Amino acid sequence: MDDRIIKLMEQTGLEKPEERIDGIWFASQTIDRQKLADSVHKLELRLSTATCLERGDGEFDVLYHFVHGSLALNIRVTTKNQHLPSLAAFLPSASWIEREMNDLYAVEFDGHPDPRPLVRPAQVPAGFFRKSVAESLLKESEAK
Amino acid sequence: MNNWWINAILALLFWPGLLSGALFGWFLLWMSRKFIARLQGRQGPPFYQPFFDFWKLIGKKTIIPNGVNPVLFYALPIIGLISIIFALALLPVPGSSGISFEGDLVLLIYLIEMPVLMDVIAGYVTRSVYAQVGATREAILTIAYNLPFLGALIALAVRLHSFKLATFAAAPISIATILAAVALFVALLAQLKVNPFSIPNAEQEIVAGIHVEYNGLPLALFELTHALETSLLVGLISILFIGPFTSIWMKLLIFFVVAVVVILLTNITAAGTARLKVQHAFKFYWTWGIAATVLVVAAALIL
Amino acid sequence: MSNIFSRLIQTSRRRSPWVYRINAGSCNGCDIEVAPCFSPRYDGEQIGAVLQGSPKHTDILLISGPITLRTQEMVKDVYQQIPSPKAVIALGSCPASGNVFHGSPTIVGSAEAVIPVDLYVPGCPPRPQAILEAIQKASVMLEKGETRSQREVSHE
Amino acid sequence: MPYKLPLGPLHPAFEEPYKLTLSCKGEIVEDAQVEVGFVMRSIELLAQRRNYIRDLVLVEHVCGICSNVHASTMAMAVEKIGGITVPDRARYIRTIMGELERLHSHLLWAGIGAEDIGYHSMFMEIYFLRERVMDILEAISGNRVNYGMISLGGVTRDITDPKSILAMAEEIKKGLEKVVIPIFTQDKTIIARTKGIGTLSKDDALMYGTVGPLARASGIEEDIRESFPYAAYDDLGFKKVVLDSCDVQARVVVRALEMMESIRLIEEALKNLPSGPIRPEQVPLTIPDGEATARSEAPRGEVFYYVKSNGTDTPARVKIRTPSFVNIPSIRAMVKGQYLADMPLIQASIDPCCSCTDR
Repeated sequence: MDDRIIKLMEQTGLEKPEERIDGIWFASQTIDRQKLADSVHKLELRLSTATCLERGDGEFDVLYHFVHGSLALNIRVTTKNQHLPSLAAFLPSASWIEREMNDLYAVEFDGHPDPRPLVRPAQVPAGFFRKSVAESLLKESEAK
Repeated sequence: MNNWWINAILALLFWPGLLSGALFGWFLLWMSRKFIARLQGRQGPPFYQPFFDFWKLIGKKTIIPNGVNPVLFYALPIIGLISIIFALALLPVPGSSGISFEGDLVLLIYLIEMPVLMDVIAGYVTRSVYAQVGATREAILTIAYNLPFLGALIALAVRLHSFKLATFAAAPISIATILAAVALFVALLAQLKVNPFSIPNAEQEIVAGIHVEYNGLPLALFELTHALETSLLVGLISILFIGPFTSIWMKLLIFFVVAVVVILLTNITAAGTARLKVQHAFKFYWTWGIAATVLVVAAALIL
Repeated sequence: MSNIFSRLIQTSRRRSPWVYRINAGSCNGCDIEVAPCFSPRYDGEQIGAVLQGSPKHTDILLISGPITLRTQEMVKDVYQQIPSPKAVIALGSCPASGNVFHGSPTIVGSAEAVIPVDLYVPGCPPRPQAILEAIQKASVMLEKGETRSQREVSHE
Repeated sequence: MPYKLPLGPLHPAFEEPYKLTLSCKGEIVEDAQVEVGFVMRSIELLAQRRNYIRDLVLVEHVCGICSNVHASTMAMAVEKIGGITVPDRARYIRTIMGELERLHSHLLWAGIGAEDIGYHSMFMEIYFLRERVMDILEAISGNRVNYGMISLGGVTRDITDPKSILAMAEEIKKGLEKVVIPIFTQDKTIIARTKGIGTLSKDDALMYGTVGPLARASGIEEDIRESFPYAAYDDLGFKKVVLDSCDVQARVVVRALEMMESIRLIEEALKNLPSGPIRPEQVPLTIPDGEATARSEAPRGEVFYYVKSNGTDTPARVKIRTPSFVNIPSIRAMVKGQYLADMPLIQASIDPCCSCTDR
């Protein structure tokens, strides 16, 4: 395994890596955002983006995708009451990504320095990508 | 006495005033566009283009922007237009029946500045931030390009011991006149707002510059003023070269040829350059402008 | 005399179409086909067409994209800023039907619902030739007084 | 007196609606606020309701300029989940399309950049050359924009006559060498307008997570075509272009040199085009359970796709991260202390694409 992954595991306490064809995958509930931000900055890993997935039980999985060259690192965290500690407070490049997730899935990021809507038009409610909201919106707009 | 009035009206309205000035200006503007298009491998507009652009604007409804005094909105282009018509009437083109008196050069310089002043005021009163930035830039550029412009005219006046334009037109061609023509040409680039000195109209940052809020009839009047300004400023260079010829047809021919050459040179410069920033343009005029002025004055006094 | 003038103004409307372009949520496809209309191969200046930077100087409005909710008001606003007579050309399939974005909750999906459209240019995206042809057709409509802005005024 | 100058959302310097609010003092810009989201069409949501075949067409409309790379990256992610192998010939054709797209996109950008500094003649020269690239794209795909070339597991159309395409590519190469490269790298007015303008330091570039030519002009050595090759880049060999002067001029030069590399790749791929099928005989309509990420290098930088499948013919989640999404925020780091007259050029130098950013 890549040295950088081993270093990252030492610095942040991530464990049980899963190696797949498209990179390394981690799952963690307790990862410290500041440590993660410091560590990826040292290792020159860029935050590519984060994906929000609906779990079906009212909570959401958020996948943080980090990349550097051929290295791709994915960290999965799960929301609690649709809340997550913000990574943007320590890593500026996460700012827009978290604002967008808040627009689309209404996941709240605690401690975000600039929590305004990014892409959502005022006419639709926050979290309009959620299945329940999207279904009704889509029916409405398809009926037009 | 009667005759004087008729002549003045003829000069104002027909030759070299409104009618011929507009036609000549439109022709020069069309030639600019066509020439640049050909340099860029395009076909370019048909020759009647500026004419139809003007009439189309006349036929459009005018929207006065909110919070702008309508009287001022119309008055600015009209004052600019009238001053430029009077300035044209002073121009001693061959065959002009116009008004000529000692000191008409001073009046001409004043009248030339009027449309620029109106432009700057128009930029400020239309309450658009783009127009205001454009107006500031134009004001700064005016200070810059007037240096070689006034320098050349004053040097010629000193040399010929006269502030009468007719004397300029009758003077023989000398090194001083040629240098003065060059200095006037350098100023002309900024006066016509072509590249590299098109910064007051820089579409990419301040949309359409000073005239961004203008539309319909007042915009058409501004465009007409621009056409008249073009024929006046180019004509001012041309008259420096008609002195040695006696036949009026020869004078007309030379006048016309010099005007066309000046416009072509302007457009070769414009097509081959990018737009300079205000501070670059200012620096250009204060270094090269001073150099040109000193040279013209020296030539006028010594040679 | 007034007859000659109105005839002159009508002709000049055909000869001098000034164009303004709005991207109302398009994928850029239509917009990158507008720029070549004014480049050497197609050269719209031949028919007097010029791209303008301010809606106040415009005769013909080109609109592309399915009109997103956030651009809706901007489009209305720009249309109102254009002094009449004016023509509106909807570029491509998006302003006509929403195209592949049909059903999205964040688009209006029809230019007609926002402003009166005079001409539709089909294609995803239309070719530069088609865009130039539309500009020419629209300028003929302006000459004959057939655009919706002109007809609706005369009905009043 | 400090004042606020709003640029956009509709502005002649912008191809697309986005808003840049500049705080200025005289002609000096002190700060900038970026506002996006005007082009939000909810493509991700629509993709989660349509099957994979329709999705490939849909994601092409994420961006009309780099449509091909979106379709091919989406296909790459789905192929990873479904274990579909792409035939050699298809890999080569995908590479050719990708590089042609880069050529046309960089030329488009160069034209707009020239317009932004008021250099109309250069705009015309560049657009004249760009039409030649459009000719090739039209000859291969039948369309000038939105090519519809990518299918799951391969491509939809074959290159039947590589020789004639090669001849056209030769012409473009000459045009690049004679016109575009000298103007980009040597023209005095261009250098005067670009050198030392809009600096983005390597640290800032890393902090904002910038990608593509913007990052490579700030000394970040990252190009997925080299570090994580896909399609046929491994076979063809690839050299990235990295500069470290960090200003607008560096971005101009990086793009210019990249175009030369693109044309070399196109020629190489056309000469060595392998024979064989262009797509598998049978492409499954349903994709098994799973998730995958895919990355590729679009003209503006790295495109990232995440696709999750739940065993049906419709993806459960499609996440699209476009290069402009990370590049646009970095405008803020570039504008401080710059002249207002340089603003159009600075914002254009990152080649912002709003329909990508908002989706």
